[in-house]
Amino acid sequence: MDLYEYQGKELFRRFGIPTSEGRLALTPAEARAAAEQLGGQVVVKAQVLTGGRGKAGGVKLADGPDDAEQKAAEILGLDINGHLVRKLWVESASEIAKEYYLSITFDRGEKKALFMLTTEGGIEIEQVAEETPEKLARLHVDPLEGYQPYQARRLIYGAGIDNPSEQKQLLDIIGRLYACFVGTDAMLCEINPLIVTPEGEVRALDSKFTVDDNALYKHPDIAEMRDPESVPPEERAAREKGVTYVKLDGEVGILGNGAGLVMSTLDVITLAGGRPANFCDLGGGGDAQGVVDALEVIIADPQVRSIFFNIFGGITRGDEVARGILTALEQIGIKHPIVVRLDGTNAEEGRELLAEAGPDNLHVEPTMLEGAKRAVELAA
Amino acid sequence: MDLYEYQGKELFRRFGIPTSEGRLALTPAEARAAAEQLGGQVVVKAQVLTGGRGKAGGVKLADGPDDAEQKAAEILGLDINGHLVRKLWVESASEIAKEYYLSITFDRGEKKALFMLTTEGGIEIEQVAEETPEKLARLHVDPLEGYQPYQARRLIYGAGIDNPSEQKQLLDIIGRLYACFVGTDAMLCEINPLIVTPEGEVRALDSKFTVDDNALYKHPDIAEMRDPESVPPEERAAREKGVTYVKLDGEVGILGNGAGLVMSTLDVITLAGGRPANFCDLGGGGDAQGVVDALEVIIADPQVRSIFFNIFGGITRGDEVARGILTALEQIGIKHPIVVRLDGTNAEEGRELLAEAGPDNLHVEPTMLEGAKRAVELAA
Amino acid sequence: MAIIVDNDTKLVVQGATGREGSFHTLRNRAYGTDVVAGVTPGKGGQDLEGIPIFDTVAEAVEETGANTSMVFVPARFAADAIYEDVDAGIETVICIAEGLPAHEMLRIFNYIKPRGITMLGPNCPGALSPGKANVGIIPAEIFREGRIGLVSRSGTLTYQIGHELTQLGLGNSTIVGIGGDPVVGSSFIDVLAKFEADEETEVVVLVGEIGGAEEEKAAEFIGSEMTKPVVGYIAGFSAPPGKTMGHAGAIISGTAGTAEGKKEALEAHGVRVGTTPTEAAQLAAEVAGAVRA
Amino acid sequence: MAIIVDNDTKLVVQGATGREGSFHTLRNRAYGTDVVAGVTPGKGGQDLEGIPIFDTVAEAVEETGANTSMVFVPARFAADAIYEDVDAGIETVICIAEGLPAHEMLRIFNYIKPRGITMLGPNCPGALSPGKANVGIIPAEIFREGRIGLVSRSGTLTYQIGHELTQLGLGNSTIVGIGGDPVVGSSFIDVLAKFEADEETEVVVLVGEIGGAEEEKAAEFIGSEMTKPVVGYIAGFSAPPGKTMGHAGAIISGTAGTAEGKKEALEAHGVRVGTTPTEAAQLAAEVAGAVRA
Repeated sequence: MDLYEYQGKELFRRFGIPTSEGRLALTPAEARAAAEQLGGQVVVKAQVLTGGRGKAGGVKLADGPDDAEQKAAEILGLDINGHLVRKLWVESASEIAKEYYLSITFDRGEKKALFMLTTEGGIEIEQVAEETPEKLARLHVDPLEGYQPYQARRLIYGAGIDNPSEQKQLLDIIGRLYACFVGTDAMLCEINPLIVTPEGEVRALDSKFTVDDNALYKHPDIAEMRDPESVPPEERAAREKGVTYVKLDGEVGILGNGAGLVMSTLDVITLAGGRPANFCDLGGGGDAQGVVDALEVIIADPQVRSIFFNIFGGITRGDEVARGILTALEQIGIKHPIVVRLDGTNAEEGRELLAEAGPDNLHVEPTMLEGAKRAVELAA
Repeated sequence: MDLYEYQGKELFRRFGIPTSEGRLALTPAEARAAAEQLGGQVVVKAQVLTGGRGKAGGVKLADGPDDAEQKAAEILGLDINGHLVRKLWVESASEIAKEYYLSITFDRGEKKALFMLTTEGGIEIEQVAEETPEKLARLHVDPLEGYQPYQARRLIYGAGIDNPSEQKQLLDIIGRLYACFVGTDAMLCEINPLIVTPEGEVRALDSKFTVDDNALYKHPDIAEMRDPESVPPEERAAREKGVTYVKLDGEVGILGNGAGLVMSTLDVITLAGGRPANFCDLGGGGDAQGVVDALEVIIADPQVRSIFFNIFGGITRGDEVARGILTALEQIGIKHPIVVRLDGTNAEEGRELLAEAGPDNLHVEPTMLEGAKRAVELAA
Repeated sequence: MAIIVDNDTKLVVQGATGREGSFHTLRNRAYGTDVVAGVTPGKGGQDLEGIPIFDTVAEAVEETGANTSMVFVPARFAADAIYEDVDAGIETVICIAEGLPAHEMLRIFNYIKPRGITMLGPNCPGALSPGKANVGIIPAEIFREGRIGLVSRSGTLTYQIGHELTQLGLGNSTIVGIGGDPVVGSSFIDVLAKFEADEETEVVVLVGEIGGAEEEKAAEFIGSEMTKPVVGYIAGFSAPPGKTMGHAGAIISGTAGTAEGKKEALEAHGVRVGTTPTEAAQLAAEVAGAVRA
Repeated sequence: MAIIVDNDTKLVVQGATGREGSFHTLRNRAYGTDVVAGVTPGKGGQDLEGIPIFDTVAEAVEETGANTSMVFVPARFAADAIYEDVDAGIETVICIAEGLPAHEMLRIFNYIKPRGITMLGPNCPGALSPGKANVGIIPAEIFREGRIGLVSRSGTLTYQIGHELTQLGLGNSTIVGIGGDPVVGSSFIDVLAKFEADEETEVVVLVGEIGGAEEEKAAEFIGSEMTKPVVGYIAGFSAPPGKTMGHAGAIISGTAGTAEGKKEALEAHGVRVGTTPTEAAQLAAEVAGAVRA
């Protein structure tokens, strides 16, 4: 689960990582009130779960309450990479002497956490990694060893930070960031920029924060931070029903079990000359209700012209899926042509059930390739 | 550092391990007040850092405030294995259906923590280990793995505890005891007995708790629990001066550097026909003040007739020790015959200094054996 | 031979008495797997159609000599179950459970690695050595014995490829699902190394998908360490760019994780890559034919 | 050969710029040890009489090829220093620092063990291979080269025995202080195994003391695994019963930890035990003579 800047900063503060003072604002009036409370110059920042908000005009400096209200009005409602701005973070403006970058994330290959620190903050870190890799200090942390102060020293000296006061503050911040990463079951904690003020104070000016969905049950307070409106409505509807759904731009609705098989199905549809309308994974389920839920989400997309049902049973049983399909068709009366391909556990029984009881718009095909071809034809 | 029962129970409570309610009492009047506050039957328990207080009459049941006051008067001032009773723990009396034993400690050989659980509590655990070892469930915990619930299950099933409610409570208590052990840097957390009440409630009725001296700096609250009066006054004086001193029963005062060498010196004195008056380890030091401090502690023992100074320099330098001895003799004007044996780093210089400037009661010997013989002769 | 599971496998199932657990335990046994024990705390002394149930894995190992565990408990109890296996001396852990917190799995991985434990999953379909043993949820009836090793990150996609191979008359030495979670116990490389050492395996089919850099690493390994031919399949050529883990992800792996990139990496090390499961199976058939020739 | 430290030792000293640290660093170098670097955060770029100082061990290893570290920092920083060594690829860690919290050392021990790191201490005098290298605080001038391996839990007692051996004209292959703390990096057995494998060592002297069960375990190991003769010395025959760790301690070890008990255990496995350092040295001389004869 991705967190907004203001949520990530709240977690940073809980672990003692210094941030600027700020207020959440949902309207220009709230932004004005926030600026009044904070006093002085403020920065009005769009809260969106995507990058590039600066270039898109989502971050503006305001001289005072009037200005903050006006800037808020300009930013609210912006579309930033497909994300509608509905929330603002109004924060005391910081003077910036230097911009550093600090993050910790999972290195799935090494199976260790990875710290990265560079004095080249404020810009895209990929650019630093590519153009001046020697300026990017990296260090893996073995989870059994845990955080040890030498790790911070290696990062600090490795990044070439030689100001003793900055070293001291960074040593503290790096230790706290590790505690935050582990303590919140985060997958990523990124501070870019980590600024140094003209007075020499080191502070997090932004946050990018991802928490492990599988660990949210340990952190009900973080789980509550989820903003259901941050995802497109059709995906939200699917998620509420326990279905993994991503809308795409084609005509062939796709339903399968297992992410790998569904991805493969998209490829096969494309190779057959069609365009997938969506990615939709039933997961390990496949009972009637799961099929109904998934079909409802898929046919809500007006672009869909045919549906390809590609099931290979393992933990999912073919006869159950067949019953699910039949029940679903009865319940929601779909008119779309539906192509079904069924293999694996109890597939024979499933195919028989469909052949016996299936309506006219249901086409059973023996292989994935043939099923895909048929679905593409039917969508034409 | 060993903790009193009441201190260990305070730490247990902090980690959520159930104990009975109680009050500390230093006088019979306080014991009465405690009994009044607690109501009902109470147990008056001597707080001493040694075992066997039950047999020594240090634990008595009292029917009410009057009785508690009287029992307190009987117990206060008792000598239990050389420990004077100065404190009492007055606790609500518990009805006991079963007595279990649970502990966690360091297994220095395996280099892992070791849990032990048996339903044969209330008695000396050594006896259980010897007579019915099959009833003593043991389990090592790898510190990198940390506590995992299966460990508690293995202990519970291993000890043959099959009551589901007890299993559930024990699962919780075992997890909390591990957290307590690690969270307080304990060397031992022992609950004997861990009782089951007639109502089926599991609760710690006693505590034996040892905290790692080297980790006390992390736990200032626990460090404050140290009771300086719990150790003999001469050892206390030595400890305040940073000298490790244990009083023994002989005539030859012994001073050396390093526990192994001092122990070896005791052996050699004994083999030479003498009786060591003490164990005294200067540690890595050996400067003048350290020597003065140690000598003051040693000669405070009226039984001491001669002193054997056995130094082998490593980190300790012979010339510094020699200067320390000379300064000390000047400062405190010891009359006892002193035998000095000096070897190792800068020993030559040290021996020369002593030969030049040493008073008449100072005898320099070339080897440990000869030094020991001389010291024994001089004590005769 | 075969790898990971075979005739020497003596299986204990953690969570054998649950609904899904008991279904697959019995299915694995029906296939011929030597299922020696189940473990459900509090049910020690009972049995599941003749399979003795114990309270702890340690007891199960002591009483039955179990050497392999299948973890079928809910995710919240899976870490505990895996540590229990290691502690009890289990050598191979196959974790079907999915949804373990990633930090827990990170600690488990680093704990078991130096201890020489073989682990598949979490979130994996298990391993099947046709004719010998099936541990997990792979539908064994669609596979037959043979000399093609199959390793995959994806469950159902594995079945699909295996099915295509069977249609072409080919069989498998072992089918291995390594699992789809961010941190899993065995990487492609770990499994490839086992196939390389396995006498029964002549050709390996590697089934990857978009994301991460495991396929690229596997390609390097194949190029430098493997003598046996490998055929690849990658899913996700037409997938939309997925959600990324902030900005740090791509830097770590040094790859964009696209299907095209993975295909190129594999081909650069001599691996032929199919663009559909059918094509991948046909390539495997060709290569297997060449090996035989 | 010799063990643990020798002519291949390239030493980095953590805490080389402190008062005691610099004294012993220079003393070790003066003896002939190849002291390649010191580490003191914030002093990188400086030097200690020609020994370059670095901010981190990783830099020191990269720049100088250091393979052994001596830890001379205060106890509170020692755990960090040891992990830093392991992370930087140091193979041998000799921790002179004493007073590490036991739980920290327990974690360190279990972390380094499967990683193949050799560690002495904490609270140890180090290791000296006469004529080759001295790492630690052992006064090298009292030892001479020879074929007797010496291993001890106690610092000054080690010097005493070594001194007695020298008086008898005998020398040492390596003198090893394993350290006196509750949890140390190497046990008697670890060091005995190294001596057994060392071509230069003909006889081993084991110096133990009351408490714990390490000597008893060593006795078993000597009986079953060692071909070289071992002579023992135990201190503490006349020591008063020490403070025990509650009641659990004795059960764990299954021994009372007395000097008498340890002597008997050693003798039961053919180890002759002296009752004074002098006697132990004489026994070693006899045994060494017999080996030569």
